[in-house]
Amino acid sequence: MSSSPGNSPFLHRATIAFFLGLALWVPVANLLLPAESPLALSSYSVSLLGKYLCLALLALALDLLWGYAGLLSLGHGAFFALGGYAMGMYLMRQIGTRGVYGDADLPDFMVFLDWSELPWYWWGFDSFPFAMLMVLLVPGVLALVFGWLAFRSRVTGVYFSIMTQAMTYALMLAFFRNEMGFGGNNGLTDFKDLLGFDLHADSTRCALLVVTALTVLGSYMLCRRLLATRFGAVVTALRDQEGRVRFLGYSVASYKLVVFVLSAMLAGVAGALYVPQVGIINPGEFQPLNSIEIAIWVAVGGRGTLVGAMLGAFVIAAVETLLTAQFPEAWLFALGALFLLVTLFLPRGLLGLWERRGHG
Amino acid sequence: MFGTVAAYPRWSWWMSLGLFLAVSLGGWTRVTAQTVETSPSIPSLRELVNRLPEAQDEEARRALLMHIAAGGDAATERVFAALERGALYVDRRSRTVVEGSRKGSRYLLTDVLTGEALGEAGRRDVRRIPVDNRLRAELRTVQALGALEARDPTVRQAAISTLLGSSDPEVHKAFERRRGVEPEAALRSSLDVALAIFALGGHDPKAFSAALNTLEGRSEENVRTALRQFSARSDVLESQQVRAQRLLERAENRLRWLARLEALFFGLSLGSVLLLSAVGLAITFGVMGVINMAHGELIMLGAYTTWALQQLLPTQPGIALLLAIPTAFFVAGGVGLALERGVIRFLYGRPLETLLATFGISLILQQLVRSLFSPLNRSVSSPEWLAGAWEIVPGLALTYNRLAILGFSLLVFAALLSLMKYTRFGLQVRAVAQNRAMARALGVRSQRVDALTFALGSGVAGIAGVALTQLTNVGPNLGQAYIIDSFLVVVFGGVGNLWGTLVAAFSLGIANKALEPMVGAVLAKILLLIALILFLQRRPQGLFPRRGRQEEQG
Amino acid sequence: MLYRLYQPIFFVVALTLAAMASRAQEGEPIRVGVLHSLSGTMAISETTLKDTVLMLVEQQNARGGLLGRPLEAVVVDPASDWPLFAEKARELLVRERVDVVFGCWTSVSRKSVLPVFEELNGLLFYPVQYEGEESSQNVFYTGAAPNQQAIPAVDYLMNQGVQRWVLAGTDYVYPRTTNKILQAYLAQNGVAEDDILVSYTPFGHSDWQSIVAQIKRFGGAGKKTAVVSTVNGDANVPFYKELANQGISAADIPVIAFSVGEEELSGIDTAPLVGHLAAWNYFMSVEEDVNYDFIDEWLAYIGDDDRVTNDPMEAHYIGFNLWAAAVEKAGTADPSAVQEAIIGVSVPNLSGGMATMLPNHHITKPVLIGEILDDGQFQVVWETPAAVAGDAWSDYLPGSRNLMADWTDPVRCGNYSTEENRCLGAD
Amino acid sequence: MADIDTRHGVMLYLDAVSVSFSGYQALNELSLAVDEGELRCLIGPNGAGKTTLMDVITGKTRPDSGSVFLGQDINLLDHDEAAIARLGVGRKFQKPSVFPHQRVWDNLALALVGHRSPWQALRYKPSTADEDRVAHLAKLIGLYDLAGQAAGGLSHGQTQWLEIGMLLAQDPKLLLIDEPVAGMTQQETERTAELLQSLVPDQTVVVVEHDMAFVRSIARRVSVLHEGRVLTEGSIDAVQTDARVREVYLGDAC
Repeated sequence: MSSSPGNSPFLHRATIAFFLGLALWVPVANLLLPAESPLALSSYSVSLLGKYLCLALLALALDLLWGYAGLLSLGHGAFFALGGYAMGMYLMRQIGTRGVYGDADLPDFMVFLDWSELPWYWWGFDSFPFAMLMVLLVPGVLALVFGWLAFRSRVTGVYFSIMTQAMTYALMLAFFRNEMGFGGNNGLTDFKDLLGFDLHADSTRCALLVVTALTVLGSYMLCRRLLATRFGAVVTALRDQEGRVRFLGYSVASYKLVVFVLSAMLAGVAGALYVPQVGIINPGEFQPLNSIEIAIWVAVGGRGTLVGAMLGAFVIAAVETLLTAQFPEAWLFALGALFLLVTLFLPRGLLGLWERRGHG
Repeated sequence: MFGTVAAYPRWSWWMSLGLFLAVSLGGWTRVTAQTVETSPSIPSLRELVNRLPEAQDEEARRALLMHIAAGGDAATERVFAALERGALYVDRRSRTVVEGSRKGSRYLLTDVLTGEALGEAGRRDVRRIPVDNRLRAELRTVQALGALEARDPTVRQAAISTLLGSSDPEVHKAFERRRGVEPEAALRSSLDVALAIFALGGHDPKAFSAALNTLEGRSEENVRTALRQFSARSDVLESQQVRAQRLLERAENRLRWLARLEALFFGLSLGSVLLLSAVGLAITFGVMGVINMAHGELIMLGAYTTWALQQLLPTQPGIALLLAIPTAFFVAGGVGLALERGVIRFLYGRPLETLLATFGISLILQQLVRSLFSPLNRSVSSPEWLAGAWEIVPGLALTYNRLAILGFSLLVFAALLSLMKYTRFGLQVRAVAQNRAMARALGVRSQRVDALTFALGSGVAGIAGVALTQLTNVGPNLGQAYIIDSFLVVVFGGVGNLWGTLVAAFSLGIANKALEPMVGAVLAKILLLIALILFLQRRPQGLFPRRGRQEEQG
Repeated sequence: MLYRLYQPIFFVVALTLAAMASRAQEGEPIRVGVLHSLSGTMAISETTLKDTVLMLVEQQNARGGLLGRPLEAVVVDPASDWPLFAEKARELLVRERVDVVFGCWTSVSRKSVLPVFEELNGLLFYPVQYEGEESSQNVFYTGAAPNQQAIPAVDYLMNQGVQRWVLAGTDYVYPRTTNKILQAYLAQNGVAEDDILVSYTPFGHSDWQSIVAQIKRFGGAGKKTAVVSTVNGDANVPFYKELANQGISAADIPVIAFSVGEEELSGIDTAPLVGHLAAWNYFMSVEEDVNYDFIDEWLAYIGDDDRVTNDPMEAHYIGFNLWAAAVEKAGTADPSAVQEAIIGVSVPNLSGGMATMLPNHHITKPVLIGEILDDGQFQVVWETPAAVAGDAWSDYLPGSRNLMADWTDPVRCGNYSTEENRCLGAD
Repeated sequence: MADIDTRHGVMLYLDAVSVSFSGYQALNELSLAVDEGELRCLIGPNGAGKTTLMDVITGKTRPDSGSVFLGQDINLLDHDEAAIARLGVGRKFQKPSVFPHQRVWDNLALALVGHRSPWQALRYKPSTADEDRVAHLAKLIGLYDLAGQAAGGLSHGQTQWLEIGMLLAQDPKLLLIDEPVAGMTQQETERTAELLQSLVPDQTVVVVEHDMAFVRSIARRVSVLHEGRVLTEGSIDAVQTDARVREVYLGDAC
């Protein structure tokens, strides 16, 4: 319905092709091609790609909220991390007696800090379906409660941003506490396997990447579908003219709430896919800085385009990988300059740039 | 696996020395009293000092230090001061004992007796004469015993306080002697307390009751310890023990009350820090509506300015600190001005973009400082007049630096408030904030007002940085610690309302300090954040909302 | 038209990735990875360690390298970001094909890279004191285990007559574990529960007023009191400032710190801190020629006479020399061979003794207690008569009392239960 | 949509409504009644409280005291903006507000009555009747030919019409229209006048306007607001000859 570049049918098809291509190509390049082949992918590249894909999903989630509903959450890292913790807890339970203390009931960090029994909120995480449910529910319920309170009182704009930032900050402090029972600063790590598959095996890694690519693709399609309905039109409308939408008789708060909850759940899924691929989840993910970085991915790619957000995440993550290896000192300068330049000169992001050129 | 500690080679002789010194103090003070009048004997003192490294066994060293102590003149003081600071070295080339101070990888040597410069030495040329806490404590006792006889009553008072906890019979004797001749009434009563403590620890039952009378209403630590020990004794009358118990309880009750007052002060102090760091934001965010995520880095710049000025004036940390206040204002204000002209003015009316752009600036400033000054923290020293605490009554002492910052924050606040309220500039700022088009029509140069307002807010952040150097690290991460709290303070107070910022800062400070003893520092902060979020979700306009006909699309 | 513009973007991405993957062939030099944060919050501590390793590599090359091959350092920046540590570790091992890695500071960064090193069989030398409770086949712990720092420190203070204890720490795993160990140890030595006060604060805690007041009251009970501080990093400066301002001097209530060294002190006005203590395995002020040499080389390398040396630097010095000696002994830089060869190897430390790599991958270290001096240095006031062997598993924690680590035959296990006579965690 | 009980012929009834903003009395015990099917104009100098009055009726501003009824028994103070809109009160803002990134057609379609909850909106498929209704409205406001364009590209006058069209799409019983012809050309103003007049008596219309010529051209009954209360009410001629009105409007365009 809107005229943003994200709706270009070509881009849409190319995006689908990209994710499908990735899902097909990576297992072949990593598992089948000999290591010497110029087209072969190392395990390092596979895990890197997997990480980028998760970040792209996270950016997609934020773009749905910011680009379409006009709500900039500076706490989206929190939903990502909560999804990640839910997955991490499942993976911790999968370790079973293979921990260093060989304790069947408690994760290692609980053993050496003298926990006598598993806290109640860890119950159920032995079960994969339950953990997956929590991946969706925990971020979703938090977003529901937070959003219900916020939107009911018409917290918008920068206030919403500042308060979401305060939320992720509070969660960070909370998860740093060892007494919370989530491993404190060290977080959850040293995972062994997922659904019985060894996480350190190349085949598992490739499978995870394929699942991730397909999940990102599915989420993208879901967002597009959603935005093409009257619901999507209302959401976009309230971004531009919230007052008008309200005076047309729409309950603005419930629309925002639905988008916020959905976006939080997508972020949770991104976190859940991220954790087994990078091998650790810790409270650092709640850092306000991380959440601001997500916004910059979206802004760089072009907000309100879905494709742009994912592209932005990919590009910046790749630049980070490159710079932190080659010019460590330059990384923060580059990131800072990117924030500045994009907001000043590229308000519509990379896709906006491309579109301007494309249309002469 | 590490088992038992078998030997303590380095400190054991000092311990014995300390004991010995303490036992011999009585004799020593009499000696000083006599030698003060006689002329100093520098050559023999130098000989004695030079013998320090030779004296290998404990006995010899003991005797040696006693000899040095017997000098009792200015040069002896120098030797003791240098020894206490760990600044006495053996120059291995000349086998003499010298005072040294490290300068880079070299040592500057001076004559410990005369202070005359002796040139430089390398790291391998000198060996430090060891010193530890026990020796320091004993040296301090020795010096305090001497100071009991000093002319200046404040010096005598300090000496009494230093010696108060001692159970040494020689100290007891010194106190008794001084009580007999002390002309100042206030000091006499301090001495009475000191003597009463000794009396409670003694074996004269007749003295107990008088001592308890003297200690009535006192709550000093040493008094309480004496009372506690007395009431646990088995060889005294039960009635007296009950009385001591009651005195102790009363003293402890008093302390509990004082602790509450103290917590209130802590809260005010925390509030003043929040106020200082947020008040600049109250202007840039509250009045102008600009989300400046680089605000924390402007605070950091103020702190680095203080450090730089102290580097320029290494001997005058206090003056450097005072100079830093205007300098930091202009440095941070200048950076703020550049930011406004270079970036922010292109983003007016797009607060979220401003947020992202200024966040980029904050990253750049952080890394810039890291690259220019290294990632290590910088050391900013506190001037004498900010050190220590003002003891209002025993048990309630307010630290000077916190008091100064509290006063300073209120001063800055008052200055800002009057600037906004009573000056032409303030009027223009408010006019532009309320209705830009109208203000322009009336001849206000709104661009200039924007730039200056932003510079003002940034300058105030710089000033906050100066104050923070007295409390915390000066490093690249300094700003990060304050940015979120600052925004919350401004929003909580009600955007655009300076008074709201004041009330918000102090109420958050006090609430935090009230919670902290109950739930611990970590949980206190979390609970406060949650409460704040919930409050703002009910009342997004904060404590003091700006009420008016809302913008049409609101 | 759109297609033409679109296509290159993804081609570039794809090509970059392909290029990344296909690089790196076994070259002539031995490659030494350096995995320390150069940006972010940990840069403050870790940058120095990166420079230390670079200096050691340069010196080794000046001596003709190892096995006739030059050393080549590969530096990456994990940017204080824990998942990025794992990614960078993988990059070093897979893409850069390094033979050994020196790196990590925080425990969480080590925990993050540990599975990567185990999966790819790399070598990691970890130079910082830590909470113990770990022994990996692929990691060599050259910093202190709790029994090489915390327990001797408490012994020293007990001998100084301390009867009441404040255990103050930042709320994370190292302080929690250390304090658990100390509580057990103090209880064993007859200290009553009432005489121990445990207090945790968040990272970067800056307002210490209430806690210092609490410590003051706790210490005002007529018994000699000391603070055992596991307060981390940035929170130390405001902590010490508040102590000084509230009039708590080292003579009243000494504070012994496990994370405050020369480098931390260089950012603090030390005048009010004189007499407070720290427990380490090395101080810059150690009066030994080998230390003087190291300091001179460091100052010359870094080109700044005001810089200091500290304990983790010594750990890297020891670790690097142990590794180099093991490579010479094995005749190859191959990680598996080095793992075998290094156990039992001894090299000089900087305090005049020898450091030996033990079968549990920890080393022997002397424990030194230093008092802070006016000039930001420490005066060593006590040291253990002999070097202490690092203990991977604490004897004072119920869960690990019966565990041991031994990477030689026949045990070959990092967590061997002496009770059940088997390697725990193995299937 | 609930039926509005207008048995006594009154569509909107305000009684003694007061609103103050930090000491400033925007509405001062204002009372007003508007009959069903009426086209009422509200005039008054700046600050008389016209827009605040609209805010109170549509639920944007809560009055300090007083009551506001739609028909006989709907207390508007019990409802929020969206609910009031669903009750059949449409409002056009002073500053035109349409959805610039969406097509004219979609703007109108979004305003179509019904399907207001997120769930309904998700499952909504436009029916033929809906399509016809949108087409009819587009023609009515003269934008049928531009229906495929983004609303952001419309001229000022067209935007105003689009907004009125969106109001009509809601099927409102009561329309509140704030300064519809400000900035319009003479021609556009005339067309707007026609459009508004065509709405009554099926709908009740309240117009706030400064343009006296326009008011004269459409209004049968005029209320003059001054300092937050109704100064006088009557036909445009009667109002314009009122001495008090002349006093407060001295120099104004009457």
